[in-house]
Amino acid sequence: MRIKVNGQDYDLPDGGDIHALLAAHKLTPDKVAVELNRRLIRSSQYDTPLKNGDEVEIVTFVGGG
Amino acid sequence: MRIKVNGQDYDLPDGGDIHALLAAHKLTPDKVAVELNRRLIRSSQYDTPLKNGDEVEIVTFVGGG
Amino acid sequence: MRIKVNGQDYDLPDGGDIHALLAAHKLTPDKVAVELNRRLIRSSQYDTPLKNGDEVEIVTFVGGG
Amino acid sequence: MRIKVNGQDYDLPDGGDIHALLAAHKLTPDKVAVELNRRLIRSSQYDTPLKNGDEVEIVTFVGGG
Amino acid sequence: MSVMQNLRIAKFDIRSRLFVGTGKYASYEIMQQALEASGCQVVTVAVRRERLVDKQGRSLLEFLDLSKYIILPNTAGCFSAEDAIRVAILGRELLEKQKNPGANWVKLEVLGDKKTLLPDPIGSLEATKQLVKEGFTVLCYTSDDPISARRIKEAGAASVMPAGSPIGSGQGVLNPLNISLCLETLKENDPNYPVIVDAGVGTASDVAVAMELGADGVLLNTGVAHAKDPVKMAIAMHHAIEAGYLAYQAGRIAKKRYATASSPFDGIISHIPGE
Amino acid sequence: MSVMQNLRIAKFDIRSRLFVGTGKYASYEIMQQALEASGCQVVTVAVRRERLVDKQGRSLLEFLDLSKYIILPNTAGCFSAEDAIRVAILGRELLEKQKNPGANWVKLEVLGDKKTLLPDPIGSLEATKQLVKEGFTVLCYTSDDPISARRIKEAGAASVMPAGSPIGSGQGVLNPLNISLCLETLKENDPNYPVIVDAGVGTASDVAVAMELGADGVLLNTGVAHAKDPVKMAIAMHHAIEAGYLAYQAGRIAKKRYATASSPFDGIISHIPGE
Amino acid sequence: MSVMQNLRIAKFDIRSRLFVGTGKYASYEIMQQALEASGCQVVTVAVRRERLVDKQGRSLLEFLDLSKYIILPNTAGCFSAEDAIRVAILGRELLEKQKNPGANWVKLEVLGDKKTLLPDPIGSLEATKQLVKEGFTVLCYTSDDPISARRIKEAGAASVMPAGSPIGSGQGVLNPLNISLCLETLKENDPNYPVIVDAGVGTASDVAVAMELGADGVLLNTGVAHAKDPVKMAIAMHHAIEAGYLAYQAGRIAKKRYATASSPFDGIISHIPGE
Amino acid sequence: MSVMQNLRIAKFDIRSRLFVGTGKYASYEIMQQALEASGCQVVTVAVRRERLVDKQGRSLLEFLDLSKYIILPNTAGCFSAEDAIRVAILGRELLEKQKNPGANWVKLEVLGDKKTLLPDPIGSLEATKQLVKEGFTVLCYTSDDPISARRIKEAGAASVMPAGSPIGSGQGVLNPLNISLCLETLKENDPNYPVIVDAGVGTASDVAVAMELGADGVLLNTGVAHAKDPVKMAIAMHHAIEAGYLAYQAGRIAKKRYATASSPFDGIISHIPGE
Repeated sequence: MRIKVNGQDYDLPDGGDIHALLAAHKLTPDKVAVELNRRLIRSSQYDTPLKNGDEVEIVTFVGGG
Repeated sequence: MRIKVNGQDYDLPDGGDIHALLAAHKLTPDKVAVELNRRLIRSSQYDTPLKNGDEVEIVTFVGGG
Repeated sequence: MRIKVNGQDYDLPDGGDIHALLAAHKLTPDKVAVELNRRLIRSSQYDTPLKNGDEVEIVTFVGGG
Repeated sequence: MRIKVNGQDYDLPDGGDIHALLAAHKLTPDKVAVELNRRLIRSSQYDTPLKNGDEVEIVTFVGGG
Repeated sequence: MSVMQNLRIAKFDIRSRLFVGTGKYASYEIMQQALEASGCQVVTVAVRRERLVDKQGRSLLEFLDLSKYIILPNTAGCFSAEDAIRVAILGRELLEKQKNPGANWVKLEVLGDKKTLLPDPIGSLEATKQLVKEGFTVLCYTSDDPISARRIKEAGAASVMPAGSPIGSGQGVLNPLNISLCLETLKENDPNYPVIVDAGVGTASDVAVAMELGADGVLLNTGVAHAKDPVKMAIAMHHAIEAGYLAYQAGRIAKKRYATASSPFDGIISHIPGE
Repeated sequence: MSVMQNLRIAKFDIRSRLFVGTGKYASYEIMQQALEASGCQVVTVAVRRERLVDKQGRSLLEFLDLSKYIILPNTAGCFSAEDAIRVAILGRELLEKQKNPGANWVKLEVLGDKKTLLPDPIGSLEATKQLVKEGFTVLCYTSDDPISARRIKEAGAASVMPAGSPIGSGQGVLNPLNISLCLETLKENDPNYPVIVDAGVGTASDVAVAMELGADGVLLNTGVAHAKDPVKMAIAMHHAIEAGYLAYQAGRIAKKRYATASSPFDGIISHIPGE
Repeated sequence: MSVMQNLRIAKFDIRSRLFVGTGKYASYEIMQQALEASGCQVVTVAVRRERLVDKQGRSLLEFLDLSKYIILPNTAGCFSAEDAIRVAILGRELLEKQKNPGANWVKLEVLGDKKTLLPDPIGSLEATKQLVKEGFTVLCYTSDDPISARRIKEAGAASVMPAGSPIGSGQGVLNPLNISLCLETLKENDPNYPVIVDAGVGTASDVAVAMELGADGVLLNTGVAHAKDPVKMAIAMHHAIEAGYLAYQAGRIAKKRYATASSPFDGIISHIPGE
Repeated sequence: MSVMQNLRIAKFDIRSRLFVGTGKYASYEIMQQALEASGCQVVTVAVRRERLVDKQGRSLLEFLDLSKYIILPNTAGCFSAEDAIRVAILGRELLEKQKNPGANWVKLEVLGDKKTLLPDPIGSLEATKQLVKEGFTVLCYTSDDPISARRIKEAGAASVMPAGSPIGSGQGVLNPLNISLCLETLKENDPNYPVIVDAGVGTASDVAVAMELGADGVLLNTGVAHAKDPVKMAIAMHHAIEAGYLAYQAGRIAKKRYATASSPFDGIISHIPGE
């Protein structure tokens, strides 16, 4: 299936979830926060399977004022 | 009946209207604007009889910035 | 003889005076003021013969604030 | 004799000197500076006899900016 | 000698860029002379209760030549959108009865605080929307915050009137950058959108400064009404509007840290140090 | 409409309180129009060597109507009392040859530094004393230091001309307190002693500010000559002089921290918070 | 030597009244040294997308000792209440994962314009209400308009952060009266309500000025991060906070037009003019 | 944490760049605490007549630990070079008797006016020349006029001390350009020439501003002595000196008209208008 991750198209094997997504990008869950379709998704739900067309945002802290 | 005119209690003979009110205060209709119960009342309706408890505001222009 | 006019060396025939100098530069006396060796020289004395080494300044008005 | 001390008239026994003057006012020489007739007088000369009409200034430090 | 263009606000084509209030003069006569001396065409008035008892019998309107002045009613003293709308409607009614061309315009003030008389950005926005819906030409008093100003314009105001400093404080333009940013934002792709600096003018140079920032006009009252000599100050304000307007048009020189001689060094007969 | 009194300096009775320099205009024609537009009566000029070679043949004097303007020669570019005196004497000679009423006056500048063109208080004092002895009416350019200004007056200057900011810098009046203290000192028991703010004017409001401090006049050059539109700026300066002069006379309102309503709260129909 | 009281904001008891941003340093190492030198305890951070490709592999969190600093996430770059709320929620989630005490607070920015980065008073108000409802401790960036500031407080913000001037502009406190009126309004009958001047600081004296007006703290970033020597500037800012805080507490002398001698005239031996 | 370099004036190597006056404190005890709190090393004193009658018996010297402070005698209250020289000589005599290292230095004041206490440029110059001839290390109080300042340096002064504003007026640095031009002129090809801003300091930020302009130090008295809490204000001034000194060294950011974001726009999840 094709989803959007941080604004980019991304092809994820069917049944893939946030865990898979983070793993694929070598991101440790406790260093990022994740939005699914503009709503926060907590670590406990990272195993919810993603659906075609889902929009995922994976964010972290950067320098700011 | 008792009404309020410009915030003051005022006793008006039953059946009295805005015309009566203005006349009683020697005010010419074209120099003032009138509010009845917080809504503008146009000259054409000055003959509507007033009811007990009505609140009337009679205003004009004063110096201002 | 050699004199200085407005800071430049200038060769003037012996016996030459301010009149000669102004004439040579097509300057009308009433439009300029003249200094000889750092002192004002009035029109009435423009016929004093100049000496070798004399320093002459011929000035006029220009735009200024 | 009559002298002026800090702007005030002051009667000093003839032959009196700066030492006498300071003593009379219970001032220790090393805490003050002395002017005689508008010129500094050093401690070494405090024994010079004063003359009638002399003007003496005895100053010290006070708070200032 | 005036070379000012008229100021266009909605359907109004206004000769003088100086708007003058009618409040606080020692007498109506002095007010008349001051208005005359100021050369203004637009005068602001407030809407208040008729004094039903103990009135001196003299009313403001008797002293304003409506063939000469355009009356701009304000909603001064209103602290909610609802009250401001009521007052605006009453003002319009009064104007219509005077057959005054200004009939459907209003200087909207929705205040946020009695001590500073600074505008409430939220209430002002609500009132602007509502009054525009009811067909008013809204000139809205705002703070000097460029974002509030822009939102008021977006809500349909015919003109935005940012404050130089608190009403009647005489502090002039306290934050020239903000006024300048208001002008930039409000006139972006809309250079003729009228922006009037309102409130805070204490003396003539304050007016000139506001105009030199690019304002289209200035509204004032206390600065003239409470000057020791209101009529003289009115003339001063008249000149200040022209001075600031023309200086802005003329394009001022840039500020420099050092001096630049106005007389040439070339041809000088004096000795110049280090030369 | 002007209600300005003439300005009296020594024997001169001057209509306009705006003095304008003749330097740095794009052309003599623009200078003429700008001078005309400014309404000025006194114009300043510099004394320089005749260009003996390669001259365009056009001279400043051909473009100044001496029946209309009073010429005030300056000593710009002089860094010593001696040079300033030489230049003053040459300037007087030139004026006498033009039969110009200004003949015996001079705008004295003794500069202390080429970068700032700020005056040298010592050299200015020497030159003032000397020129006064030689019968000159001395208008002396000074810093805004009140003590230097007072000493120049004591030395016999007919007018003191403190700088608002460095010549041609366009920074306006950088230190209003000092200009105000200069005025206070120079006019103590001598209210008609003429004080002209010279140098630094960048735009019209600078002129108004100087006049509102109580100055008797303003001298400028670059602010007009180098404006994008010198003629328009000249008109602006003309209005600014009137604006500032009248505002000072009219007596401005005091500055307040808080607002004071220009419309009455009395008779209001709206709800006032906390009442 | 410090005698500053801790600053209380909601449940936070903060040692240093200087809040420092983590953006725009030449390197994380320089940031670390600057934060250390500034003595700050609260540091602000932004929430951004993980760089999924081409990342240097170094992340901000590795350079912030969470045992030492309280992280305050901002919503910088948001132009709507909705986006600001999303970012605040993501920031809170990130903090919770770090077990950082700041977990439920946020520096709320809802911007109105990309050029000035000035806040949108309407969007800021909506977002404040919503975030407070969701249990956030909201520190809200506002303009220096006292009315907008008061409304943000009324909406439940734990602290209001008025701007001295546009973010990163280095213009300092452009309108001291407005900041002072914000303080007066926000602290009326609530003297301990925390007000932090945010944005615009260019140098140390700007910080001192803000504190001397009575602010409880100052938030800055660019002024340190882009100084030629960020670490030195950070020390300067540290001193400036103490200087301004203590000066405000100490009670400054009033400004006077004239001088008042610091040395006595009494007992003087010199001649005094006119005596 | 201090990283200030010592300040070198002639033979003196001074730890603190804050010079504090000893006048006008409510009591000697408060003075002692304030001096201590300020961290200053140089204190100024005045020379006055011994009270020959009715003295409380307590003298200033009993309250100044000469092992800790360097005493700098002033010539405050002198309006002529002659009187200033007399007072300087008496001050030196007093210092020598105290075996104080400062023995041959003096803070020279030759005043021009009793109302403003501004210096007389002519008298100051004469006195400087004479005192230098007599072996004094002269620190001379001047106006902020760069030319007067340069002439005082040329006359041999070891340090020039331009005024920020009139003594004790608390108006701070009224003309930053002039102070900045003084520094530029005095330090041209002589970067270590010491320039101390003297007079006018009202609060801590005034000190920071003076140092940020590049001054080597600040001398103050009334700002501390007459603060409601002199000791707290003294600490504030101490921090302000460090703040301003370091900020100047650190190199501040330039001022910009518009904002520059401190958080990146890159990687943002929110919608940006017009993108």
